Amino acid sequence: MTCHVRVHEADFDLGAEIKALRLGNPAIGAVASFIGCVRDMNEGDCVGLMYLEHYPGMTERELEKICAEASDRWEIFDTLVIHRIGELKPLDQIVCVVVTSAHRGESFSACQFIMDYLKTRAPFWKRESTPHGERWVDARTKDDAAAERWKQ
Amino acid sequence: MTCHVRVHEADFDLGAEIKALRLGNPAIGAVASFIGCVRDMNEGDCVGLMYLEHYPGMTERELEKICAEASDRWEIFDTLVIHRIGELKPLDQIVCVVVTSAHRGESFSACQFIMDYLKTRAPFWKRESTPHGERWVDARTKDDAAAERWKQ
Amino acid sequence: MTIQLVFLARLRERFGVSREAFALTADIDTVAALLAALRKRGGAFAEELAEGRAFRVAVNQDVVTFDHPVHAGDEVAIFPPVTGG
Amino acid sequence: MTIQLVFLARLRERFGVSREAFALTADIDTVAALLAALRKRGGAFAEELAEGRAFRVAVNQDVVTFDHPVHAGDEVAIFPPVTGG
Repeated sequence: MTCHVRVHEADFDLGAEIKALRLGNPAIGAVASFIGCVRDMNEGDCVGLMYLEHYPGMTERELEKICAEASDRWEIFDTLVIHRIGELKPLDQIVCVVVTSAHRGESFSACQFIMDYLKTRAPFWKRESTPHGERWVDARTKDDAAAERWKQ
Repeated sequence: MTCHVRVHEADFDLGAEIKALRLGNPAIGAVASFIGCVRDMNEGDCVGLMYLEHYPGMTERELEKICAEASDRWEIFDTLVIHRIGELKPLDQIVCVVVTSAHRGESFSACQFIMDYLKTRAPFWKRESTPHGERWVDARTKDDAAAERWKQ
Repeated sequence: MTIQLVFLARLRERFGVSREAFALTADIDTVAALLAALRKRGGAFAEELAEGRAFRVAVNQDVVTFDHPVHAGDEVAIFPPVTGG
Repeated sequence: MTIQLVFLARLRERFGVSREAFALTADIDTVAALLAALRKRGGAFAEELAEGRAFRVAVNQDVVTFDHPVHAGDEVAIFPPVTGG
């Protein structure tokens, strides 16, 4: 099991990333993936620009811990997390998570687990520009609930 | 909500498909996707080649019904299912499912639902070549159980 | 008064036919009655379509239970449990 | 006998500083004691770090509870609940 974590400004190409992960591993039968994108509306306001701040060092550490927890819980091969930082605009990709496994149940669960934990534990913060000015996005209690259910 | 279903021999490019689905819809915040691939081992035997047969007409109908059910159950935008037929070999892609939505929970659930129902309802059959000869793959009770849980 | 029979995958191979026109008689008005008529052919038909064997029947491309009616012009497909994806 | 304080996102903006060296005194041996000392600065510090406000503390890049010890050389980060992904 290999865990790949990357945090950078540059965009990513999910198709190419999946190809690279699968390369030469014919035991992989399932690839679950997720992309999060910037929406043009949030909390009822238009979003023009978004700025993503993070805590360098801790971010990578935390994402690696989350991936390691996923591979302790499920029989999976590889995990990949890419999270962008800096200035983003609507339609831009923010984050992707990819998990490979032999059968689909494991990669689906692990992919969703990693996203739920990333949302509540990885030190990223969003600031949006709206017609009313700039604002830091508030944490959603729905995200806490999503992460909480994996503890059962 | 738009449902795209394609059944053909040609390979597909998940990255390009996702780009096309997202094109010009800045309300999409989440893209969940899945790829199923041919493994080189099944039931303890090496698999050299795989042949995928289907029931033309009914296949497309059934996949469209499954996607429509998913969009009745969850608030999602688009669904895409591509399933290959004909001769495939280990490492080849077999199927992909993509679902877009505003928030991640809906696309994750709908994507997994579509795969679980596809596995038990879409008229595809796999024949494998192994060192012991050719054999039709048996349906897995695990797949029935996976589909069954959505009825609760 | 005929229907189109369609056999798929392993059943197509076992029966040695993928598609055939089948003449309905007055007593064949349900899937169950059709299956009984096919079993009377003996051989692979009797064996594969025996009660308790795992196969599915679709009438006009919808999977149905065996009490479903069969009418002239229907397409009736018989196939093993599906294994795609 | 100093630690590195790190403030992030909204707290960095409110405090007007992203990183500072902070001199430990003998009574500041836990996160709770450190927070009490910072609150005494008044202004945004008193307001944002008041009890009941939602913020997190990481010591050497691990999120900790407020009874966690603080030692010379530690990096102590204070930040709002995370909102990435």
